[in-house]
Amino acid sequence: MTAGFGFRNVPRIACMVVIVAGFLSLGSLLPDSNPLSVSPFIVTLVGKYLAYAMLAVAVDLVWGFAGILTLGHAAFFALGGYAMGMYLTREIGTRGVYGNPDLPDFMVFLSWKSLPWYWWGSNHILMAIVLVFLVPGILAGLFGWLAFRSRVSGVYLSIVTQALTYALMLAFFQNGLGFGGNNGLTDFKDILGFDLHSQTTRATMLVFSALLLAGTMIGARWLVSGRFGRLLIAVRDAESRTRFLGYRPEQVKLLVWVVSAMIAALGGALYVIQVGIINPGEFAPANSIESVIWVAVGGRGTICGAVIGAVLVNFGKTLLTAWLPEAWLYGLGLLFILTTLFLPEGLMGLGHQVMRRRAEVTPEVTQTEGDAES
Amino acid sequence: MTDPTMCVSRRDFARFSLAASAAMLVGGKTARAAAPTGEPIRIGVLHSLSGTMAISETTLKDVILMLVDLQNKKGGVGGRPLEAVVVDPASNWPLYTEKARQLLAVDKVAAVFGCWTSVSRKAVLPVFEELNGILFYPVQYEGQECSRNVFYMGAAPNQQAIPAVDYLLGEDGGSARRFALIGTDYVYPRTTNQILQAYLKQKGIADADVMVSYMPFGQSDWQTTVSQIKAFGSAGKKTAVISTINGDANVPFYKELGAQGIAATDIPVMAFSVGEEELAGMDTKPLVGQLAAWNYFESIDTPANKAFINAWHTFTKSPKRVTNDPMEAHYIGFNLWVQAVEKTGTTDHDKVIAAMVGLKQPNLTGGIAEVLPNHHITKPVYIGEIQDDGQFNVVWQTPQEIPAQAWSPYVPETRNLTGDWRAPISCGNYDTAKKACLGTRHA
Amino acid sequence: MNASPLLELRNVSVSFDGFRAINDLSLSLQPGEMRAIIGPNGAGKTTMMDIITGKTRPDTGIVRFEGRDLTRLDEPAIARLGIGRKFQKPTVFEALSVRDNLLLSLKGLRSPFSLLFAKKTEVETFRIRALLETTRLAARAEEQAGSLSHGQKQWLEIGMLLGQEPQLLLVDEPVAGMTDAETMATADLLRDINRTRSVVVVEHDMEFVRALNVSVTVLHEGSVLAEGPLDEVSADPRVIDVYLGR
Amino acid sequence: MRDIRWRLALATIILTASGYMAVSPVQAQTDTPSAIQRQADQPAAPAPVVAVTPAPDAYSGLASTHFDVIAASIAQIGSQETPQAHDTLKALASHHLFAGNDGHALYIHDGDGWRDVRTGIPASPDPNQVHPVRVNNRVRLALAEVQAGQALVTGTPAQRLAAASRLAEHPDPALLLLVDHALDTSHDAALDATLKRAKAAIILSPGAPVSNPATLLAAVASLRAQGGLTSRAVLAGFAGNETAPTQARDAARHAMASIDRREKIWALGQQAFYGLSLGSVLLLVAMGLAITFGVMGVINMAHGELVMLGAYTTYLVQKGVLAVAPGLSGFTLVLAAPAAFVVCSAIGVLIERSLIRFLYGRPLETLLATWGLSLIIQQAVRSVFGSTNVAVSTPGWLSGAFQLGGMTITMNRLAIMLFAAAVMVALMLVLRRTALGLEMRAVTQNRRMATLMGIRTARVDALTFALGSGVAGLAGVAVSQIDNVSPNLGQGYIIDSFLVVVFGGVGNLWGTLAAAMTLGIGGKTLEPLLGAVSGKILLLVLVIVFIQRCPRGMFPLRGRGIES
Repeated sequence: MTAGFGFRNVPRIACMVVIVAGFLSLGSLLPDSNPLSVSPFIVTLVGKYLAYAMLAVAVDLVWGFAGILTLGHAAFFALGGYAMGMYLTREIGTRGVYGNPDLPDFMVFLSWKSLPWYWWGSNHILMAIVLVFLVPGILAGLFGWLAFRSRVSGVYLSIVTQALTYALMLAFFQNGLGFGGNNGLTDFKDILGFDLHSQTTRATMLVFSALLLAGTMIGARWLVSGRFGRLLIAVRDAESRTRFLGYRPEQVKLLVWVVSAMIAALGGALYVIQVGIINPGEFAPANSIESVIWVAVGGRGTICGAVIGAVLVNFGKTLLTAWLPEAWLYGLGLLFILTTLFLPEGLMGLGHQVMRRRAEVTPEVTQTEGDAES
Repeated sequence: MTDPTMCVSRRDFARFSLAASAAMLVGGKTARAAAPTGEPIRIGVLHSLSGTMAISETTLKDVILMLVDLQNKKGGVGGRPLEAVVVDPASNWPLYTEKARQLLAVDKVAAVFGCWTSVSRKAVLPVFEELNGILFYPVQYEGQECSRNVFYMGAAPNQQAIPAVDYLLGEDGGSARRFALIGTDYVYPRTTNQILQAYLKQKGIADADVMVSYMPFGQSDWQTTVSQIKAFGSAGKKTAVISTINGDANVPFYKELGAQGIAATDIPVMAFSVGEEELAGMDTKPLVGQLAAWNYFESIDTPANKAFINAWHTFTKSPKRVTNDPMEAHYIGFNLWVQAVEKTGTTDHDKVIAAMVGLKQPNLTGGIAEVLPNHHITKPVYIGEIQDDGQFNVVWQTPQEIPAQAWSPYVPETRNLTGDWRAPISCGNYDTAKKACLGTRHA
Repeated sequence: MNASPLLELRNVSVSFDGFRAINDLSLSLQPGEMRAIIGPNGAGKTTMMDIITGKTRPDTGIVRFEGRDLTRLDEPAIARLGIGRKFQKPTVFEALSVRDNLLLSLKGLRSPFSLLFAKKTEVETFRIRALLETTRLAARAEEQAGSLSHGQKQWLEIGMLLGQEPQLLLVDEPVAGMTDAETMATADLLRDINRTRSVVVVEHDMEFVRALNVSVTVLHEGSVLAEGPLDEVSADPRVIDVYLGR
Repeated sequence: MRDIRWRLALATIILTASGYMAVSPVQAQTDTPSAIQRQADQPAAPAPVVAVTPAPDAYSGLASTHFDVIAASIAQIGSQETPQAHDTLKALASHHLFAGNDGHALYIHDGDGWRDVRTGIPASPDPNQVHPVRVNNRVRLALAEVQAGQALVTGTPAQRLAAASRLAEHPDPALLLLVDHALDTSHDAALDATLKRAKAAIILSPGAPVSNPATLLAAVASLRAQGGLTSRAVLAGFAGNETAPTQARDAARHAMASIDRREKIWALGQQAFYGLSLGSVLLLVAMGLAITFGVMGVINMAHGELVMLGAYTTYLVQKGVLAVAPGLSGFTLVLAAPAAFVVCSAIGVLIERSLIRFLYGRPLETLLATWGLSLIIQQAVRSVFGSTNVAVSTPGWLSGAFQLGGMTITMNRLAIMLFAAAVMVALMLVLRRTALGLEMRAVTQNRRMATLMGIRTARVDALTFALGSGVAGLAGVAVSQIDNVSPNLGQGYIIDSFLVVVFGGVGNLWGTLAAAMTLGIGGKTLEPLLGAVSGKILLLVLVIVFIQRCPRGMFPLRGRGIES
């Protein structure tokens, strides 16, 4: 399964992501009259998809390769988003409706007099980048250390991750927490002095996201393909066996878990920049479940599948919510059911099957893949 | 790249993205054919049809479809038919952003009617300002906002909350001297309560006689809160509850009130988010006498309202569908926009925005809604008591329409702010003391 | 005098929900010794292995390996001390190739960070080749372990055990499901291994135990019933009682 | 306290009119003439269309648009012991009283005919020229007072007792005379005690005639002994009255403290009740999941939707009963429970046969498929019933509350607790005592062996899932009594249900019970201390930490067979 089809093609798909993003960005800078011109709407849309794809890669890392079904990964995504959102909020400066140079609008209106301590340094992009990785990393580390050490696994772990993101959602909904309550952070103006609403910034951000996604994909592939990756598979399939070989599976899982959380957080940061809003709704357990579904649709344990699943499902959602605003949930629900029933290995598995069928007619392919399921 | 095992060929991918772009350009579903000839004018409908907000917003989508239908039967706008583009932002705030952008950039709609929650409005605000769109927002809200691209057709706090408190303080409302402010923890209740606390203080109510409590969204277990209200009411002073509980959570709240036997004659509850639509899901017998403050009630007997209700029943083919305040707000907003387009003879956003201020539209319940320079409107305020048939009986109303204050004089930070989108000020948050526009101003 | 024993269990007891799985069990194993453990179902054989390898913690009693207290260590720590275990049901990493299974078992790198940047060394390649020979799996080295036959999986697991280079091997029913020829070959392999390492074998198959030709411990209801050469033990009336039932 | 004066007058009038007036208290007498004068001076003055109308009388105030005038008029009419006054007030209470727009004419319109109030002669007013008499809380209060006053004097013993209790809860100084009078004529011990309570409350209420300190102290002592929040409210009002004697006010303060102490203890019991009732709701919604998820291992994300369908079934049954046999409307819930069970079981079988059975052994994929299913069910319900709430009514015997000492026990919550217990017991019996239960356990513990023993596993799977779904439907019936019935209903419960099952230990119904009650009571204990949100967050964190310590929940299944 690891040597599967979506996995081997990671570098190719990664390149493709960058190339497509590059074309779209260039196209969006062309005048409308040009036949190759791309609507700016598509640029922000694809930017959002890529951020989601990053989250999907993160989910795939822990679910596909370490066997941890997470129902709470959107929490790390959202935390990364908030860390970036804090920086973008500070960048607004005096351009908020109250014109307060120090306090974001929502604090002014709650009659806060000064910034709470955890906003310290949030006006520096470097601090933002550090926070994007550090906060979800530490939370994931703490959570994972406790959970894996005491061998919480299977559905127990899934439900606990769900409880985690649910608790965070409730916390962030509170206005008293200092992150804007239900409204979250929004109405951003600049990033590093560049106007977020300008087409050039948008196009650049898209290419930047694509590059980061491609890098993440290749990095993830590297992580799971070496000897560490083999151990990861071993832990996924027979965790207790690895213990008797002298390995500590909790360490292995913890490492992947934290890395995955950071990838999700990076996705969240890119998301906020391109979508322009972050609020507690991102912590909703439904979002985490959806991210798992993207991976399942694309194909678990293939990295490529995660990216393709995330983009396709979200693209479908965009289309259906516009075409069939009253019936699109039927389509989406049916998609999930049909995928699990008929494509247990996702779209990548479908590709795999097609290839195998083709391989049967082409004699030079000697290697036969064993069936992972016994 | 000749490897036969490649998952998707580059050509396929290109085709896919082309299909994507094409699909984008086609845009959203268009609703019902139009009678008048000429190039149709598209208007966007941005209301959640699924998810948690569908319960409130689906009706508003139907209202706009009805208004479009009626307008087209009257010959459209300036001889051109209207066409509603309906999308579903699925109660997901970032999806509102995406859909707003789609409506403005891809469907190129002349105006958008949409949003319910404050957060959805805040989410789309930057998009409307960036792409210079027009949004008609139909729901009562917390104020403290004044965007050039938004027309606020719902009540500002001074058009709902303050008159409601006045009523409770007065003899007809029971001369309440103790207030429990119960709300859902989000920006509308927070702001409204902040304003009300300042107002109550000014009216001589001691801090100890005001209790503030916030509950999470979708709270379904109100036992503790209701018993706290009962205990709070046992201090020997007439007590009233001011509820800013968000739509969904109201049903279990009222069910608990009824179960614990709190009658409106003992501790009246004044709600700002409970309308006919919410009551439709409840058995209102235990709630008779509980109060709500709105700018419209279905029960108000005027010819215009009767006609509107009839049209609504005909359109929905259901004589049971109720009407409510945000529906009237859409009615007003839609007609104001039609007026503006007909007056300017164009759908050009800048011209329409400029033409809006000063336009007048009769309310369904009598009186006139006038668009103010701060893009809010004048509104009458009604206080209704819940009846056992699920309707409200108006027990008090303002003698004339009240102009909206976008910025509350009871919040220290906004005491001096005013919004005026006419030249030469042309600013949503103009500081009258400093004589300066805070934040960005429209060129 | 005997040198200090390699493995020593003294007065070990453990119970689950009131059921005494191991009851005051004492057992010791000298360095280089091979011991067969037999006993009816539920005698506590697997639980004893669980206690030695750290999977189950005894309620009372002492467990020592080379004088070290094992009751305070967890499975990986005990494995790193040099105790290898083969399970009753063969457990190999089915999604990995035979070669990768062996690679993971090789003594050496154990921390996840060191694995991240590990390169396969010449020595490792050589060791794996040797193990493939020993377990007669060289021809299937690149196949997924899941596609092996039951007997081959047993052998692969023994190969993985050898890759760990343990001082003590705990082998739980190694010949279950094997043909007679495979069984005898396995007995040969274990005797071969025993030349350099100590071995504890749990087995039902008396032919196999006889072929091993080592002293036997009979477990019954969680404690030692009899100990000694197989012929002697199998003549013991108590043992006959236990096996035939009264 | 302008109101008080005319109400005092009212009391005098009632007594005089009824021929009961024995002594005329000085205090009342002094105010009476002017008060009556004022009444008379106020003939629907603000009514805008005052044409040449007949002379205003006690009734014309009802036609006013001003609530104070209407309330005053009610008081006046209440003092007239005539059948037409009685009819008028009755018509007002049942919305049958209409007023002419001229500010004078009054008609009763019950059934199809119109009748003039003053003459009783059938009339035919122009429907556009009349409006229902305006009613608000103030008018309702005045009406209730008058009716209580009348009942106290002329009612049956039961009515008198009810009126006295009402007075004890809503002390009204204007009715002091009536209470005194009733006390003189009362020979019933229960009524006597209630009247004394009412009198004590009235003496201490604002606007009451001045009493001597000893009377006041006795009243304070009486209320102190009585306890409860109403007494506390009266005492608090009295303690804040600066014109009252200091000694009595101090006593009132002490009495309040004493009541507060008692209330605090009762509050613990109350909190336990709230906790148990929240726990029962959690238990109900989690029990079905404990079967489908706990026993079968199916991660059924559509569980909440099954609960929702149960609630909608209740709605349909209510609607059906109202249409077919309105007489049975009190028993709709009794009918709805089996209906919901059957409907949801049937849907459960459908889901199992068409979806779940292809996914056994792949628990995580059941999660994805059932999530898709939950979206479809939600949207289907939205298409059929609309996205707004539907009204499920609470039958009379389930509404309201009763006092248990200082605790308020709400009927609907109590019913849900009993219902949850009954479902739990029934489920236990099914699992332990029936062939199906035995087969179910056999199949979950060793499917292969069960097949070999001749158990039709496919049938058992379908029935098990049906049972779990049916129980979810039952939960829906209960939830419809306390929550919104909307397509979103299920979403609100799914996370909590999973948490309960996992916290309790998968596959163990006792664990589910313990977890539900722990979460319920824990939540309700933390809520007043930390607030609802923080309390819930803390509870979630505690559960997370707990599961780290005990990775298999509170009551893990143990033994050799359970492998990680």
